[in-house]
Amino acid sequence: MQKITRDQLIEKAASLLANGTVSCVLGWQKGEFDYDITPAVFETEDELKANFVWNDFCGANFSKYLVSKTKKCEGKILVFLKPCDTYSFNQLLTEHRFDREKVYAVGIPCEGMADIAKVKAIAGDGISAIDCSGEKLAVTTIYEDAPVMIDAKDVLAERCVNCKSKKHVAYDELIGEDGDVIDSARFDEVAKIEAMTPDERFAFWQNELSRCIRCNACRDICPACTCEKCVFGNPNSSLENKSPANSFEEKMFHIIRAFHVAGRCTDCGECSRVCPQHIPLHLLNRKFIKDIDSFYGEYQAGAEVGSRAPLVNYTTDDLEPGEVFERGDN
Amino acid sequence: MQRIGVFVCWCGSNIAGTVDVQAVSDALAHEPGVVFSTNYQYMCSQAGQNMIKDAVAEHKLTGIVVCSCSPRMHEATFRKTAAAAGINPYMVEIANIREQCSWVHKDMQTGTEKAIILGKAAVAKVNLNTPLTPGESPVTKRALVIGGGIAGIQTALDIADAGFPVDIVEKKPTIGGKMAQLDKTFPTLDCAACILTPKMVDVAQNDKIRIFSYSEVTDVKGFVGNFDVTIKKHARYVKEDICTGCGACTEKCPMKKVPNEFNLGMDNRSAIYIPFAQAVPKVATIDPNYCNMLKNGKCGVCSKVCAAGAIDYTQKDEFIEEKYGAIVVATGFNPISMDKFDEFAYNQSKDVITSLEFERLTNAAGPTAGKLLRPSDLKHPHTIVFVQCVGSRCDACAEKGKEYCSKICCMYTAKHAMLTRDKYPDTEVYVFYIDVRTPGKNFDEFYRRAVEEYGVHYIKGMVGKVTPEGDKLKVQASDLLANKQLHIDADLVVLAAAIEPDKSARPLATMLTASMDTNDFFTEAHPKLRPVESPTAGVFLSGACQGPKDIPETVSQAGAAASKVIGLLAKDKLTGNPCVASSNELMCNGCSTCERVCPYGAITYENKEFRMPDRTTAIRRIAVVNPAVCQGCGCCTVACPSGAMDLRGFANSQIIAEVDAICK
Amino acid sequence: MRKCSLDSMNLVFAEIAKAASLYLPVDGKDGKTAYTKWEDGLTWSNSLNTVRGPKDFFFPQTENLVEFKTSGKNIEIIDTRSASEDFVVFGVRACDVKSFDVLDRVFLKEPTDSYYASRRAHGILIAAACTRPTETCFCQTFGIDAASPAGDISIWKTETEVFWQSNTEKGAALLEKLSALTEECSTEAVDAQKEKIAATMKKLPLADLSTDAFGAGKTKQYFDAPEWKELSESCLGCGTCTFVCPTCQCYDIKDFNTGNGVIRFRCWDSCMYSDFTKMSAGQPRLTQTERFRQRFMHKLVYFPENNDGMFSCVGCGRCLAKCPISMNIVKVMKTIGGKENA
Amino acid sequence: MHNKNQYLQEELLRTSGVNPKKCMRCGKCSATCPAYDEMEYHPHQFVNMVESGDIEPLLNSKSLYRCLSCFACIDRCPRGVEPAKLVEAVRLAAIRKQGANHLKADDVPAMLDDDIPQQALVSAFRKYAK
Amino acid sequence: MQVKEYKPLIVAFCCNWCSYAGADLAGNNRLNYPADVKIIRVPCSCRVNPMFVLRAFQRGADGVILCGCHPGDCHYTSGNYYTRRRMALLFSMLDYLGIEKERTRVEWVSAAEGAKFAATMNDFAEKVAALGENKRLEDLRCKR
Repeated sequence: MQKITRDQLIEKAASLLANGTVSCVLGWQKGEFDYDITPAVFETEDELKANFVWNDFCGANFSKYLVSKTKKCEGKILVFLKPCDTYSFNQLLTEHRFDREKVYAVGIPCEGMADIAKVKAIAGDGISAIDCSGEKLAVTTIYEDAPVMIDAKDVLAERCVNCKSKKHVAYDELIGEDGDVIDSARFDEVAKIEAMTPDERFAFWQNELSRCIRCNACRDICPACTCEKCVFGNPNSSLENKSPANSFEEKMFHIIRAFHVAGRCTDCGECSRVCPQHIPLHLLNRKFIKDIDSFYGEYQAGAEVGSRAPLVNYTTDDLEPGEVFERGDN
Repeated sequence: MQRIGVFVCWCGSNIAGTVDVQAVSDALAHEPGVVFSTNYQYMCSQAGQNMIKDAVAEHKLTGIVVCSCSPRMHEATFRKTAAAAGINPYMVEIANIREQCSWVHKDMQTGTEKAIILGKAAVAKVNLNTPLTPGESPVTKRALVIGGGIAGIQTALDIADAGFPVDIVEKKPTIGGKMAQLDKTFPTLDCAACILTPKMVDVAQNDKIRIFSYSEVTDVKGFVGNFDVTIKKHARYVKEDICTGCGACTEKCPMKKVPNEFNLGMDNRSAIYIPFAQAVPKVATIDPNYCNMLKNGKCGVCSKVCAAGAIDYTQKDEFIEEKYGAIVVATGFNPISMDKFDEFAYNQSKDVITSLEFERLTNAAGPTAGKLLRPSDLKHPHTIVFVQCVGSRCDACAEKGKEYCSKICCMYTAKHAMLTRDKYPDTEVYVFYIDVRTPGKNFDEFYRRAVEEYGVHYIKGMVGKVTPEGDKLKVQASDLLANKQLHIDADLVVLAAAIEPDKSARPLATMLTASMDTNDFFTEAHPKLRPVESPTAGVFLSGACQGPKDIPETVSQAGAAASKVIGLLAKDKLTGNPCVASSNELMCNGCSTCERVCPYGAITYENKEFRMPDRTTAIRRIAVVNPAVCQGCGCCTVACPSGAMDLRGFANSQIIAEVDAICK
Repeated sequence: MRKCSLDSMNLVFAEIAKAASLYLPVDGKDGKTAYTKWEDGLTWSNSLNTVRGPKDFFFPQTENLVEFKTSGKNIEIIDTRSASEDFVVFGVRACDVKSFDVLDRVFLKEPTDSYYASRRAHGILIAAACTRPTETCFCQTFGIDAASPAGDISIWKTETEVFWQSNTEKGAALLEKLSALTEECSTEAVDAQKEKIAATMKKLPLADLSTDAFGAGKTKQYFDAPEWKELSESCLGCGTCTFVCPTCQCYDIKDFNTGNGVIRFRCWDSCMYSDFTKMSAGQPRLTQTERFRQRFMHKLVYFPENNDGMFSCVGCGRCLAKCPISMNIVKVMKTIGGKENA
Repeated sequence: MHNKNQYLQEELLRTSGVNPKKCMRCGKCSATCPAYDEMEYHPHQFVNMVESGDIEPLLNSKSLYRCLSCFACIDRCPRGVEPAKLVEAVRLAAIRKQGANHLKADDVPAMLDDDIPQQALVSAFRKYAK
Repeated sequence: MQVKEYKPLIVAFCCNWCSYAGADLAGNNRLNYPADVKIIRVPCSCRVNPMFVLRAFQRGADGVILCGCHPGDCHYTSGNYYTRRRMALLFSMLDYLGIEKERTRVEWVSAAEGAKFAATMNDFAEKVAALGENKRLEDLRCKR
């Protein structure tokens, strides 16, 4: 259950629309079911009342939409930002990807979002309703008469299980209480893979990446991937391809994708969330984050606007590429 | 499609000895784009070059591959040949089949196979080469020197001597800098003023040199050859062109209790003042913090006594915009603050002084008219303790001083000790040192004379504590060689304070996009080979702003910087390296990543209107590379996430073509 | 109708695999189901459907068409095709079976796509009825009966048994081979299951979704609908919906330079991509709104227009489950089509 | 140079966290030390001797107990070497040896004096006995 | 079928100012190293895009080595510092994906270090040869 209610958010949005502070609202729109929520632009209070939702399935991060929406929208845009969204927000500002003046950011607390796949694993298929308003999720299916009660903790999305921060690093206004940066165990899985033998690692990734269908969802959802023209879609880049023809291209795509966001990735976890093939893409990004933290000192992309990302920075006594492996052997 | 000619050189037997040159030229003849392929004994000879020229004409070649020695050897030669043959010199690629093939492989088959592959890579690259034309930019034939100390003065004089106009910007009311405050100079002991003031006068009288004193640089735009600089001239409330420097105003000024910064606060001056007798420009300046007229409108004495009518209480700060072709940074140094070293009681006793203050105490124009008297009671000191390395060579984590050696302290301390003993033989002089560093012409001899002829007590060890007690300073120190702790009742303690770059250097470096090290010294373009140039083209370094230096070193570096400036200003146009980065504006995100890694500040941003896919227009921020500033390292091309940035002459597609050809 | 016990399925699979490659839905380590080549011990998944449809077996994501070898300035053209092997895809759901009707219309129409045709000739579909459809299912919207799937053979699974019925000659031939492992039986159990499934289908949240508003001749009516903009507002332009769709059939033909020659291959393309059908004059659909509209207009209007009213959506619900921003054909049908009904 | 006390040396460096190699032999620690005259080995010698492995004489020297731990040397050292921590480490190494307490309980009554604050006694115990 | 002797293919990216000159010096001094090493000249090691490294492996390279000026000596002042970070992260990632770490290397070779260049190439070629063919990052289409 989220601590902030839908009504509070609608009230806030409506008042900002009414007093002219903003001209539109980026928010979550209800879907066919209770979990398939779509990001949408709302322009009136009536629209908000009719279609705006806020529940445990509002995972979508709006930051990236600001890049295009701020160029199109006349007035200011109201955007609701969960703590993890604020990091992406700042990172985009660091890269001058949108005009801060055109955004009114309202920070909202987040208790973690639910993963519908986990819900289905418990409640089964044929979900007809999910009620997130109580202590537990009440999931009704067409096959059972009584709703299945699920503890929200048991169906938290992977990225929320390993939530790195409940603190908002950017906002104009905050609803509810701000939290703290959390000492999460998010690198444990990376460490587990690092501890494998090279053969095991190779087999692990070969198996994961072989499922890639190159739908580009990971790239297109990524708030760090905002290139005007992506190298993978640019025929002159020598990387362009519409589908992975073999395992080399699968690896190539994912190495380059992760490398391009290395030092810029805020670890929001959207890539893994949207992957239709459930490839744990965040484990590639986190590998870079973990390496950066251990080689060059802790760095959280988006923690502050204007910070110098590790790959556009250096110190004269950085470790040598060869030393990377010596450390690993210890 | 290119029409490529391949020319395989035998280099006598240097190549032909281990590479079957005929096989190489035959093999390469079948490569895509190749229309002509041949080999010859010495491709770089006149005959060889003519062969290329003839082939260009006969086969209408658009590109040339020469398989020969290292491009570091003859790339320039063959580019000239191409130009002479009427094709763009950048359509030439060299396959290095001598240094990297025939000379390192013994076997004919191996060498030939590799030579063919290297040749194929060169052909693959040329297929993608495009004609490149170096950009040209005009040069504004005027130099700016920031800082009017000995470094700036020398640089300005040398540049002016070559016939180019120079402006000096000095933030104090007079030029002269630290050297003007010194008494004698080591190791020859000539008087600083005697050798400096003639140079100051030269500057004042040189019609090529303008002095902006009491001024600061507030903005720098542009690039090498074309800097636009804004200079802020602080209001001195005296019309510079009218003031005769007679000094009547300074005598009559009723406000006489202003600490005299020239004498480091050891005496006072008036609110309207001329820093010292030989000041250049010799004009008065009103200190607005002390002048009663400026503060509360009551007084006006100076205006009344000024026969020339130079006083103008309504003067405002003035901003001057000027164009320059080159900028020399000569911002100099300052002794560090002694506040953190309370063990030496600098803030507790007037008789603990820094070496620069000691200079003023022994200077004939100083507060004591050259008599060595202690500041507290103006008595002659009989025991003087000099402490070396105060704040120099400190550990970074100690956070008190500087990590580096300040370089000049050993010598000036020896000078001070020697002069004291010379003038006042009744004085006991102790110098506490860690090491005595005297690398310089006649430096060690000088130090030995202080010990051997003048009887200065050099003690290996440090002073741990200075405690003022009555009219004495109790100095507690260790004598490491005797393994004793010494207690000396001193009359005067002189601290050899570390020196640091002037505080104005950091903001200036930002304006100039010139890089600095962690100590705020300017970084040179190459520590050994380009010591007076900043990595930012058109910015040069003179004097202690680059690192601690004594006067001879400063002057020689000043001259070196001047010669670099003259070399630049002597050109009418700057021809750039055409192999520079360029950004595809359609793909650029404007994310500033490239700007952050560019060591030259060659990348700026502009907002440009674009037609969007949905037929609307939008303003987008895009990177623009200044080809005159870019040096072509290519760092930005890899940093650029979208691949908008590419490097001419070493484009992504070209390098990939080489990779492909090699791996084929 | 024939039947066999559920326990004997491993023997049945072994028998099928003797003569052809057998692919069936298997649960992976990550809990997701995917078609996997059968080997001894692999078991048929209980889950409703695979993440990706069986489209790949007939129309793979990438497929080499022809190869060119260069030596010096000579080019040699090599047909790299090898004869397709026989294969059986087991456990295909009714919606996915129907998708081949759509694909056949595209690829088997003159000029026939010989690559696809060859695979169709060599492939056998064994279709399984859906006992537990889920909320994203809407095959009934397109007149598909999840209880009676088409295919070369239809099967029904109960708690203990599997019932078999052949629909085609190919199917009958295969079933013949399994005669030792199956026995003739009545249709009673299957009829009961069909009824139960029909009842379940009525309870599905999308049971009422109708195609009435769509079909041939609706182009003008919907093309300029203002709702497209709002629907496509949050579309990322990724290819997830097209790549999980069993009926999407667009592909691109590209050349790959291997260094020694060129491989000409085709690979799936997505109309959601900004470089889809990019030609020398550029992309005909410049904005995501246009591309978004194209995808749904194609499925709901253009395709029926050219194919006797057949919609090129089979209601499998994969795009509903997989769209990163949860925009999908159902929302489009309700919004665009809802207007007409209102 | 062969260093027979390598183990002890490493132990001292580890417990003190001091890197004696940073010392530039300026002697400011000894210059600043208020207990200098009481000492046989002075602070700079501690640093030097530990670095060269000449530790035995230090362990047996009364100098160990003359250091007041006033930390003046730490404060003044330009190189951040922290000699007092090294002295402390050597002192610990000495008193950790069996029966090597510098201050024994039996000796205390003789030292008692009305002017000695109880606190001083307790802290002396803490410092000189295990 | 005749088994061809396995020869590794090594691509060496050398910066123009130090390492390429170092390679030239190795040649001047007639210091041998395997012909399997093929050098590509780049202005600075920081010009080497991770994409080039992957491309080389795709096209059949068995090892890729980058050579640049020693840290602090970069002709462009800071290029090799960026190279150092980029390649440290890239190599670590390749290792993470189970690709043999001995196939990639960064070495600083100055213009005066002809001997070091030759020794480095000998050593690297030997280590790569010991690993055998690059199987984990190969593109079968590009095999002859």
